[in-house]
Amino acid sequence: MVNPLYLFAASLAAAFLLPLVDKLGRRVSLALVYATIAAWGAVALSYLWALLYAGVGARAFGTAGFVAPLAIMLRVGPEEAAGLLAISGVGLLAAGAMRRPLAEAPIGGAMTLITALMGMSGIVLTRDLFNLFVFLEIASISTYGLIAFDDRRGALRAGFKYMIAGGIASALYLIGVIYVYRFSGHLNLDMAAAAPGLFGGAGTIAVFFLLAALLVELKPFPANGWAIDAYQTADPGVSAILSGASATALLLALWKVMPLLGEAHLAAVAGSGLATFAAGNLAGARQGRARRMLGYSSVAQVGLVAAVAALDRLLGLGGLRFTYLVAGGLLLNHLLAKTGLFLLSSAIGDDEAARGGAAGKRGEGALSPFGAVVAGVLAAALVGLPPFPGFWAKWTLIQALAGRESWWLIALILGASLVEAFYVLRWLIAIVKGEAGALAKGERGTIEPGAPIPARIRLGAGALAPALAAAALVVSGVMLGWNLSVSDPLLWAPFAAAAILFAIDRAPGWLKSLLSIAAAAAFGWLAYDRLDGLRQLFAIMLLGGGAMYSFAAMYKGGARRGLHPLLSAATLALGSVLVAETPLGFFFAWETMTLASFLLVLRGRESRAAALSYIVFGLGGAFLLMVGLVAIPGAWSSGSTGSAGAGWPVFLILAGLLVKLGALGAHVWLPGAYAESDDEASGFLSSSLSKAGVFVMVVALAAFGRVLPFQATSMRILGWIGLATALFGALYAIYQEDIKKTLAWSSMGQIGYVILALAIYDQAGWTTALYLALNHFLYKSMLFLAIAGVIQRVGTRNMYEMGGLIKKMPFSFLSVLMAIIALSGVPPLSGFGGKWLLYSSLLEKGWYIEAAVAFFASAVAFLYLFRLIHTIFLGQPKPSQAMVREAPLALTIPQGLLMVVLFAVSAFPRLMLDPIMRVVGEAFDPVLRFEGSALVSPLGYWDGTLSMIVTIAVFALCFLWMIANLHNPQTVKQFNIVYAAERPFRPETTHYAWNFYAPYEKALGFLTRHRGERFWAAVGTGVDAVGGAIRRVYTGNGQTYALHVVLYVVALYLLMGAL
Amino acid sequence: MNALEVLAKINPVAASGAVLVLVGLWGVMAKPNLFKIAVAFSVMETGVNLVILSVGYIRGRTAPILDSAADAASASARMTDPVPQALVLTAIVIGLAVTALMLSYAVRLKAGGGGSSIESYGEEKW
Amino acid sequence: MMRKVLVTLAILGFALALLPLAYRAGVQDRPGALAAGYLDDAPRELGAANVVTAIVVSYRGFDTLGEVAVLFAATAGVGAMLTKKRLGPDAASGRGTPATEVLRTATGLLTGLLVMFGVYIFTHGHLTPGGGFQGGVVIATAILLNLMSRPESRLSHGLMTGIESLSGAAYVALGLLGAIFALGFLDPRILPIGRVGSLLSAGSVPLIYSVIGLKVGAELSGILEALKGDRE
Amino acid sequence: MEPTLLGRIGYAFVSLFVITNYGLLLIGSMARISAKVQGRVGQPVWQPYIDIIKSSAKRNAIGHGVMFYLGPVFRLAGGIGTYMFIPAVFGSVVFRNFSDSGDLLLVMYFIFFGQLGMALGAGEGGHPYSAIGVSRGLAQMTAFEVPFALSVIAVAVQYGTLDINAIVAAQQGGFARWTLATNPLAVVAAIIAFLGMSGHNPFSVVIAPQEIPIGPPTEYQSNLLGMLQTNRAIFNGAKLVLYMNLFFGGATNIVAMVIKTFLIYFVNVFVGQAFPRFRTDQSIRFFLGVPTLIGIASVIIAVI
Repeated sequence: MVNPLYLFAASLAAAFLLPLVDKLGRRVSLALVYATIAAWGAVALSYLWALLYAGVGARAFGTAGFVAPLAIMLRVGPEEAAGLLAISGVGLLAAGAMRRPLAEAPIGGAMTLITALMGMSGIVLTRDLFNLFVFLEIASISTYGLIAFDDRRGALRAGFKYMIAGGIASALYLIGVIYVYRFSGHLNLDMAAAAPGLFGGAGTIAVFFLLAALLVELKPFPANGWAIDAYQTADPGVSAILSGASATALLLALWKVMPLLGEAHLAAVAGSGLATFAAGNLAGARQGRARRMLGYSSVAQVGLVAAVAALDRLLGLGGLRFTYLVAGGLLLNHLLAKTGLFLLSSAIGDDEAARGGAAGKRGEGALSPFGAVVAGVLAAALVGLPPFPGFWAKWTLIQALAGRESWWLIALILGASLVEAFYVLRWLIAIVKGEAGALAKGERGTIEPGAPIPARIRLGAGALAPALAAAALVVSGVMLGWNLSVSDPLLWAPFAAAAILFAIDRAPGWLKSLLSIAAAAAFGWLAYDRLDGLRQLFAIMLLGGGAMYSFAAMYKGGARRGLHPLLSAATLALGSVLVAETPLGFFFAWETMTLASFLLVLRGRESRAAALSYIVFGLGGAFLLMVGLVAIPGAWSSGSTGSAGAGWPVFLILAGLLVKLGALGAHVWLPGAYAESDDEASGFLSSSLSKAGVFVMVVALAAFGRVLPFQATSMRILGWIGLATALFGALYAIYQEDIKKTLAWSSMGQIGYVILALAIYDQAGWTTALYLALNHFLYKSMLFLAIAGVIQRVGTRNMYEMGGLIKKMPFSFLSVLMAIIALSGVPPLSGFGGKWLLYSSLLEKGWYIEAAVAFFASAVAFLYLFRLIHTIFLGQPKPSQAMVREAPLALTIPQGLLMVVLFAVSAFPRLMLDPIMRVVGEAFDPVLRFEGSALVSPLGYWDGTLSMIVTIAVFALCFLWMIANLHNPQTVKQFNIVYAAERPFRPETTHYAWNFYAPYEKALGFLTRHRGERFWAAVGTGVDAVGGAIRRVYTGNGQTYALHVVLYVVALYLLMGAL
Repeated sequence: MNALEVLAKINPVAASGAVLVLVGLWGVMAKPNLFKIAVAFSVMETGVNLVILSVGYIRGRTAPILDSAADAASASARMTDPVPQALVLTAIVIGLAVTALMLSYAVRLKAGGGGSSIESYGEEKW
Repeated sequence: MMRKVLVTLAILGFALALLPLAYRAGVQDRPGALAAGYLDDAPRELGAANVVTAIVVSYRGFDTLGEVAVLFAATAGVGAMLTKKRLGPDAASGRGTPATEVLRTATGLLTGLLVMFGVYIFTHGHLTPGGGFQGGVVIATAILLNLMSRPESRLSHGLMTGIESLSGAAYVALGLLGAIFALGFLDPRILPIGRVGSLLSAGSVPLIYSVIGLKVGAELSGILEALKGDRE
Repeated sequence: MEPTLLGRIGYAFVSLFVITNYGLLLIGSMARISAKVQGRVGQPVWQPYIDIIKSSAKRNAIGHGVMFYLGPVFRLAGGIGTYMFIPAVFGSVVFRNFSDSGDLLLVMYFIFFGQLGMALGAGEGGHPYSAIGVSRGLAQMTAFEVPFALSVIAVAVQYGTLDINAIVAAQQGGFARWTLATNPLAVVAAIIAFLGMSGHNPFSVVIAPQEIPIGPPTEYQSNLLGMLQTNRAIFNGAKLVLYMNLFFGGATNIVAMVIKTFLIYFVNVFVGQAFPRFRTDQSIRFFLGVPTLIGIASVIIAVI
């Protein structure tokens, strides 16, 4: 290994000579700067190689020809090497992005940049407590210089505050270090840690001072206003260095002094870190300015990393490997994502207006596709979505905490993570959808719906550094995942598909469609051996559905950029949910699905709010699921059934799934997500993706349903939740003017029936559930595909703006007709089978009132279904829609296929029911059985084939009579009818289909005041208010910040004394 | 232990250093003038330096320099602890650097027309 | 009011943490093992009469290198921040009252003496109290007197930068020589350690302290000039 | 002896013929009764026959499109189908129809078949009044289905089956075994629901015979209207038979069926003549109020 001292020598020599070199021109001197930073990175890489692959052990280096205790020692071990790499990496990215300001400012800027990074590296390497102080000061003082180097007004203000806090911290450190020397007799860390004097009594206090200084430097809540101001105002490159490199160095410094710490110290670190994580994220929730928001996120993340290291020591979470993985993973994730995002915020051009630069104008507009991908990767990583390091770290952390039964810590960490996800993704949505300018001006993003789509922002060279950070995140995430033995290629297939399709995003849509279908087919082929009966059924809906929607996506011409990669990724993610064999693998697949579907929703036109609530609820549900999974040992291990000891965690899993399924109460994300995404994506979400939740619920209930606490009551409650979902879904649907909203609410209602049927928990109930799920897939696909065609042809989603399309789009009409007959459960189509099964199993179970309510709900469904078909296809044609044509083949072909399938399974119910009953029969004693073509329950019977024959026969009879008796009718046109109305102010009010069910609303409207929305809005307001209250701490006054720092230290001291 | 014994145990250098630290800290938190804050930091640093020195102090011994008072053979028996003295040298220089930068900031801020009170530089907040 | 109470509380709380610590540390009655080791070994190993200097320049020479870097970073920061362009024309010199006769006369008398004294201090750092920093500060005092007595005067910026850069580079080079010809980076034993107490002893310590003295003097002078506000 | 398929079809036609004629006569006689109550002479009892023949003979004046023509087909098929799934006379081979296709649930849902098709057919006519009538009708339907469903559940619970034949079988052996005697609350709820189902006063706002010129039928004329009129007879008959089977012990012969269904229908007309009309929202609230509670009570009784 290279002696790191040479790097210090080289850096200092470069820095010292820089003013002279600068005489040769700024290009030369900047090249020297980059070369110096790169040298650190290269050496760090060589260290890592030697330590991890060449099998060389950690090594210590003496200075001045002596060794400890006389001389200062440097140590190169794995964490040091990684830290050096992180610092130089961030430094290089930031320095690259800062090329222009560095070139324009005096050479002092470049000099302090070198010394800052060298100082941080020294913090990482040294094993001497006082030498650590020297490097802390090199880093701090260089940072003070860097903050001000390009003379931003705000940065100057912030820099002074930064200095005040840094000054107090260094005084604390000095006091600490000298007394550590006094009580231990050493300045060398390892020797001091071995000395007895530091543990107990005054030694503890001495170590406390040392620790307090490091904690203050790590920006704990509430003593971190100074840092956040600096993040906000400094050059984004400097902010990136502060947030990424400096935090890495300081965390490693904390890591280094850990051996000196006693229990009380560790508790202080953990408590302070967690409080910072929670408070930082809450304060960030209110933040509209991008960089300040990133600042809050930074302090929060660093707090979490610090807490993790301390928690491991306190609770024994898993030792060194655990800390490397979790703290290291979180840190890596944080520093790359934050570096990327800070630099991205600079490339977008926000805040530049504050300097009067012309670049401020660039802030208006949406990101270019490439920029959007980069931003998406960075934000997704920050939020902890797969496959990035934060995801793996979060899982391992939660798993370890669950092993120690620290439920409150889990709740705190996940709650704060959710808040963080909320504001980070809000920002992502804003910049991707074109509100970057609004945010740059410090306002919360509001753009009137219907405003012209702003121009695309092309990042140009500014995208390089963020893109590199994003690439590093991807690579490290994949490596970490592999390391945690998530190495099943099928689990990674979604990302591969997305990457390949993104790469050819400019290719024509049909090509990408075909590739997507091929991908789904290949996935199914490869996974076939691992699919049991149940999984095969779901594979039809998930993979088959995905492929079908990929096909349908051809209905709009053009490249449809971004759609196919996301659709394909979501499809394959659904597939990987089916094949996952470990809890982690499953959760990975689940979160991948969440991510892909979120982006799919985001692609919609007016989908900002919808996408945000979709992902927040999606993540919230996923977190519940995750806690449930880690809390049950052996959950999701293949073939685990009826594991004892699974108690309340099962409820968490169920709750998470109910959120995902949009059960009443947690349904507020649903209408927006289903309505605002692209039309075929809506269909995919509603008919395919929602089945993933059903699938997991089936598996979870199959494994744990019998050992649930209070089994009967729990199931009854679950049933009522499903029932309420069904009823309210239908009730909400009938008042919608927006066709897709109608379908969205309808989906919610239909899923409600599935939940209800699952709760019945016997063979009849589960047969019902799976039958309903498959049927819902069939007819909801038909509806969404047909409606996609309609919307494409008429260009609106408001039903009252349509009418009489039966003559223009007869095939779509037929498809919708079949679908609504099936959906409403009218015999002889297969929907009736679902109704019959549902009522039979409910009555058999003895759930009579439930049966009555279900009957009511399904009657209500008639209302919206009739309205749907009537308003669109019947009634008066609109003159403006005279030229409408039938939907494109890409939509009608799948509909035709689905119709054939629908008829087949209606006439021959055993086609569908036999496989279902075979699957269900493995878990339950039979209640239902077939006698010939008749399905027999203890209460009654249903012969689908015979009823189909009778119906067809009767229908044919009547039809013949009608034809035989038809006497030369005269077909009349639209206006051959009496109209007597004047044109009022709002034209839609004259449309008979507007406010179609006014009397109904008068009678039962009180049921449909959206209480769910109000509740969640209140939760949101609450979080917002808490965040608002927290951030009032940050008054902007440097002295108040100083007071915070001192009070923080005092409070920590007193608390530690109390412990 | 009576009061006299307690007093005898007090390290006078440390005590005065600690008081200076508190005074400096008070100045940092209570005096809004930018330049006074810089001065308060100097006071605090001086206090810290005194505290550092106090640790090396041993009653009745000589400075750690070989001269007539102490030769190489009796060095460890007759000299004070040299380590804090070496450390304080570094600490002083670093303190100097901080003071210099802080004053530069103050000069630069004042030249920007914002006055010398820290209260007028609180634009970044919340 | 609230604020005053909080400040008082903060001070009291801090005192509560600091005073017991200082009290319990008390006064040592003999140096610890490490200190005794330095006292016994420094003269023998390095030939430095001043044990503190031996520690500062060699045993903990890496600290000193860092210390030089700190000062350097501060100078760079100050230099980048305080330029005439950034401060605006108003901030430049000429505001101050003209220097008094006493100051001007004293400056003329003292400048040479101060520079000489500074050089003495840093060249004898291994023998007597003092060293590169102290010497450099004394030299900078001479510059300060000149800046105060003739506000309109300019330092040669190029010269200062040159001294600073080259002396810094020389320090690093001396350190590297230690790595090549002796046992490690910054090892002063590249020259004979000589007889304890003589000027040419303690290996390269006097050399190192000399370049440090020059560097510190130049840097502090630069900071003083920058604070004056008329640097281009 | 199990009849052959051809035989079953033949029997079905017989059964259908009987119910059609009976339904027509029933309508005719009820209209006459209403007239008497209102102090008019009224139409002859066979007027429905005349209407159908006249309509079928007329030229079709207007057509709106495929769905327009299919509406009456759906409607009539719905009526006949519903009847076909109900055993009309207990123990009779001729009148058992195709009740082995499914149980009570099939019948309840097949009722919607005709209504849906009719609504769609009328919808294509494009006349706003059709839409208004349909929206009211559907809205009211959801409400009266609740007490109806509850009473059906009560019956199913009581007899432990959803098989109509089995329900009738369980009621054999005298009045005391009828649902009317064993669970009168279920019958009350069901009869109230029946008022809504048949659209007489006070729940006649759906077709609003005077104000809105009878909604969907407005647009239909000639043979299409004839089909609707035929359906009215069959459908009425089917529903009456269903009620009879569920609540009034069924019928073991044709005469019993005629008497029982006449009486059930008469209740309907009787109430219709005595009460004014509800607005739609009022009737929705009405059905979800007291009748629903009665229905719940009947389920509770059945469970006990």
